Amino acid sequence: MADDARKYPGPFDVRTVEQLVLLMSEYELSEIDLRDGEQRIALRRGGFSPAASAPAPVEMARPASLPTPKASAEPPPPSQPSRQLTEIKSPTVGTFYAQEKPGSPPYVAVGARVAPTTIVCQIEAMKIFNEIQAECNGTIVEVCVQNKEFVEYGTVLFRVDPNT
Amino acid sequence: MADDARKYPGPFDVRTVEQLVLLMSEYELSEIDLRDGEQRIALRRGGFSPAASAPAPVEMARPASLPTPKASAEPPPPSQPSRQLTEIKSPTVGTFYAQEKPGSPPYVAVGARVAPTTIVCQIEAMKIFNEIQAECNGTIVEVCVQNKEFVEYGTVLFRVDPNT
Amino acid sequence: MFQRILIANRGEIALRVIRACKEMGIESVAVYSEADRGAPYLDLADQKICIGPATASESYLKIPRLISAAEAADVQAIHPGYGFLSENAHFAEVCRDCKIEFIGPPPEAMQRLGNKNEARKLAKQAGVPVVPGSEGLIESDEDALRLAKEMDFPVLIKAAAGGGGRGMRVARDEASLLSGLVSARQEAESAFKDGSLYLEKYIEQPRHVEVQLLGDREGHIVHLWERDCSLQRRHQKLVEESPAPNLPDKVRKAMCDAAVRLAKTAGYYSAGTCEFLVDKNHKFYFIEVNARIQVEHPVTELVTGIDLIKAQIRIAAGEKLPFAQRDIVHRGCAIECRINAENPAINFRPSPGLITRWQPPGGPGVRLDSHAVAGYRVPPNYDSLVAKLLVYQPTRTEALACMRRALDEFVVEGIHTTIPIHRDIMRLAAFRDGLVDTTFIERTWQKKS
Amino acid sequence: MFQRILIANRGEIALRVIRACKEMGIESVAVYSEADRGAPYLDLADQKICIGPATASESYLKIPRLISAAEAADVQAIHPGYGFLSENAHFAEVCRDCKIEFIGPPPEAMQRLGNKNEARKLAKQAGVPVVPGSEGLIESDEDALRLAKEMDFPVLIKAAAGGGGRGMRVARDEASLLSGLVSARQEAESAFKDGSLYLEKYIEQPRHVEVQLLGDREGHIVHLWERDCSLQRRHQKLVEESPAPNLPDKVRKAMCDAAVRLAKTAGYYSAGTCEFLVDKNHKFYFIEVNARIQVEHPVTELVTGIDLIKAQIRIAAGEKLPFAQRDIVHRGCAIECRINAENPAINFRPSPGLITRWQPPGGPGVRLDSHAVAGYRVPPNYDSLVAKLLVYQPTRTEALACMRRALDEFVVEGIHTTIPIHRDIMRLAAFRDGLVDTTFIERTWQKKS
Repeated sequence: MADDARKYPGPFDVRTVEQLVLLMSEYELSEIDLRDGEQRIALRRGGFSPAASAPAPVEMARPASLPTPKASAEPPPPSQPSRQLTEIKSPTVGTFYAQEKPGSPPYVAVGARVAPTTIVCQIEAMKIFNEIQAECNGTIVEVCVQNKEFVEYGTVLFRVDPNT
Repeated sequence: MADDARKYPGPFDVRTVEQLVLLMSEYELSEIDLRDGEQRIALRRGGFSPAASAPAPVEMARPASLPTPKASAEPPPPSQPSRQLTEIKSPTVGTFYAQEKPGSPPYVAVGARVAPTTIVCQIEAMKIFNEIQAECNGTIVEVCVQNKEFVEYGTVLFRVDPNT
Repeated sequence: MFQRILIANRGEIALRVIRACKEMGIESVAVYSEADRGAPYLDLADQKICIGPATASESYLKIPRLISAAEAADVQAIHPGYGFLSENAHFAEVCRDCKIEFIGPPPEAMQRLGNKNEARKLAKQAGVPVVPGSEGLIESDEDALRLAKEMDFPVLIKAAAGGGGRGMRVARDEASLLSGLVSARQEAESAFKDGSLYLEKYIEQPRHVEVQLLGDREGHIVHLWERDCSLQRRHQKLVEESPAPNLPDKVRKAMCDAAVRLAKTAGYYSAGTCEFLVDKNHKFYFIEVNARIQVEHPVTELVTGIDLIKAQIRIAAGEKLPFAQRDIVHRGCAIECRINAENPAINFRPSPGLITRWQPPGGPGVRLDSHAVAGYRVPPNYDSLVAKLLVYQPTRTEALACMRRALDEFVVEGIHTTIPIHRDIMRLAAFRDGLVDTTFIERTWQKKS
Repeated sequence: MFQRILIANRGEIALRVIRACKEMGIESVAVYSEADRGAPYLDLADQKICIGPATASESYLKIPRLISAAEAADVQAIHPGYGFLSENAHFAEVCRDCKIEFIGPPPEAMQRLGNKNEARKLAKQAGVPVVPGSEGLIESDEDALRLAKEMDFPVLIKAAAGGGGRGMRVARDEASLLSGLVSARQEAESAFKDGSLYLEKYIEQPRHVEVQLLGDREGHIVHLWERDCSLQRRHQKLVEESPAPNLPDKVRKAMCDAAVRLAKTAGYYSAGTCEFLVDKNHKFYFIEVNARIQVEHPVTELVTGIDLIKAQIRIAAGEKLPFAQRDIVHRGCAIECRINAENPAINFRPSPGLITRWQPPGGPGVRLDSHAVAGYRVPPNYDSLVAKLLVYQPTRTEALACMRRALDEFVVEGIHTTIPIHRDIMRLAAFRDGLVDTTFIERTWQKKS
């Protein structure tokens, strides 16, 4: 708070957990249970068998419905992923091209049905154009990047509704 | 979760937790459970075996000489204080003398009754002998230091049972 | 050499001395008050002794308890650090009486230099320029007018019994002198029940430049060049550096030589600092000698490669200086930022408390002297210094860049610190150009906030 | 000068380059794999780009992705760090083709020096002593006997297609040579389907001493003195220092001059290191050139005061070396300990995971290069180096004392590190006396555990 204005932390913010653990250790706390809507941080200390050599008895409970921890989510995905949708992510680093060549129609648009082998875009890296396949079934509900936008590895390109 | 009411702290706000913990520690609270709609802060303190009060069960063993912040209680008190007993602590730094001069009987021994002005020992610093008064009522149940032992500020000299 | 040393201090300077002892193979005995109980740096000492409650007068300033601890721990010497008892000649004498070496100058020199008038006399005797002044109390308005013309306006009217700026007036001409004498006398009368005044030349926008000295008990005294500590806030140094920017080499050398002369005249040994004011024309005037190690001593260690704490210990143990003046080469540029637990946004209010995150900078050119770690609680009882961040680079431009980089890396949470203002200072054109004087922050900074 | 640089690396060396860029006013672009996502050092860069999954071959080694990121970020240069693509001449060529400056030597020199035989030829051409050898395959036992007598026993039998010690034998006399040829040939046949062998002089208990080089594009090449990296475990350096202890000054100078000659012959520029073996009689033999910055480069930075990363960047930008050989003065003693996330108690098994406490040492003479902080998770995917702890002191004795002190202060929890074994090493009489060779740990250490 002094130097580094930070956003409101989520349960997967390891530093928040660490600070809580420090507090627990310092003040002999045995339990902390914090909830905020669907998010929860629950920590319990002590009351374990002395043989337990695990890093620290930090019990992280969280609702099963939340996205997997994979470190706190960073740049890509840029927008909130919807639970039922499938994401088509960039498998490489480069420039996103929505159509085969200038003037052509886009490979896919919102509403288009895709199959696993449907080409959805091209990504250019070092003058080489890589055709990207959908690798899933469904209907495109969102095109997440602009034509000619630079995409990182893992950037979400499209969202697909698999149930249609 | 980052609603407009910015000042009102959320459960994952470590500072809020810290302040609560400080309150718990200061006023010997064992439990705090705060709820506000979907938000909850629940803290529990103590209630695990005293053996588990060591820094924290971390994986790496390291020499005891190394620094670790607030490594539980430090030198004085050297032995476990009993809750019902009153402690007479050294108000200064120096050498503990149990008797007035060599050959004299000790000022007090186990079983002796003391009043607040009873002289219980002398502590010598820089050739000056300071007479130490009991400053409490009761019966001496333990003499915690040896004659001529060096005592720090706060070293427990005697334990007194105030109920006899 | 000593087998065991007691450190009669706390915080970063206690840790600094512990580190020196460890490297020299000397056992260290730390003392602590109840406010410092559990501080991690104490565990680095070979022994630690609780000497009293948080109140300094009952612990770090309590001579009998310190001596008692020293005798119990069977130490041969006491390092006083800075502050607390470090410039207390009586403490040095008590140590001597108890046959414990005081790691500092001899009490006689401390006493002489501790008295402002005496120090001024010594300086004149050694041919060291002092701030021109009335050399005594003003007897009449005519007397004052004559003196003021002699030393040139502006002049400073000061109360003999004064302190804290009370009974002090700046006079820029005859009229303001006469009116200033009246009001200063009244203020001094009511504040100190003593209306006597004296006059001093007023140095405008002065720079604070000091010379590091080191002398052994055989009278060999050398200087370790200068430090510029002009960047201050309310007489508290914020930034120190060496060499002093924009100081002509001739002035620099004359100042260093003057400091050595004064120390010799005073019969000084151990480490010490001779402080000067430098005016716009690079004329320098002696202010005082700090008869102890100073907070900013690492600046000098970086540019000379000489460990001042180890040198102090060796000198106290009777060793001769292992170098002559010509061996002490000044290389590169060092800057120190004092990181205090203060909130610059609320008028630098002290900000003690639990440090929840402590991520210090590292990499090339960075030195950090600090007793703080994550989980350390800064006690509210003592001064607010939590770290000294230093950089060392070949040139000042590079040192500034390195300091900016290091400050940007430094993350502290749980307490407020002066890190943000140092980030600003290091980007100030006036600081970059070496144009800062001791009034700079008051003149330019406070207006901003 | 470049406006923006991409750093094609990770961990401490990426942070090291970010720091140099910041101090030079150059923007830095960090790339990262998914295993490094969220690492705190990435936030110090001006931009960060995810280039692939944890697997290095799909991220830090994937040239098209790096170039694509470099082009998208519009950088003028790429710093390859050490490891990964740093010695890949093809990568340097691709950079050149894409009009991006590769911050390193020219691809031609990399190629020549990257080939062992070619490098050996260049060395001979430059009059640099190489380990005597058969200069080709052994054709018969008689041939081998004659050669062995020429170069003096003991000799080393090596498989031409060899690696990892397979097909390798030490022969101390004629009988062991003849039997060794048979068994080595069999082993090489079965391991590599190629039984061809060659001979090399076997240097017993050699020291590893290397010379730091720096050259600009106009052919000016200087050395920055040597580093002794003899303390190794399974060919992994653990401790590096400068100057090399107990190395006669004549040998030291001859070695440094030889390295400069070789670099000139190879048409080298940028930073590079020439590695030598030194036998008991202080004879030195060229082994190889490392055509990149090295892990242990800060050792040289401390004793020369020259920032090697900044020098690399300036050279790549076309600047001339700002100093001549005579300007490069070696002062004092620097030691580096590599702190790896490994468990020395379980045969140095990697120990990745969450760092729960990270309390680095500080104070005088200490430099720490590390991307780790409390709360950082060391990924299991890459090398285990988490910190380089360095000390700089006037003498080696003082440097050892300072390193012992610093190691004792260093607290890391959550992962295992090599800190405990460094504490032991710094207290070893053999290390203190500078009597360590590259086989020391294997000969003396492993027995202990």
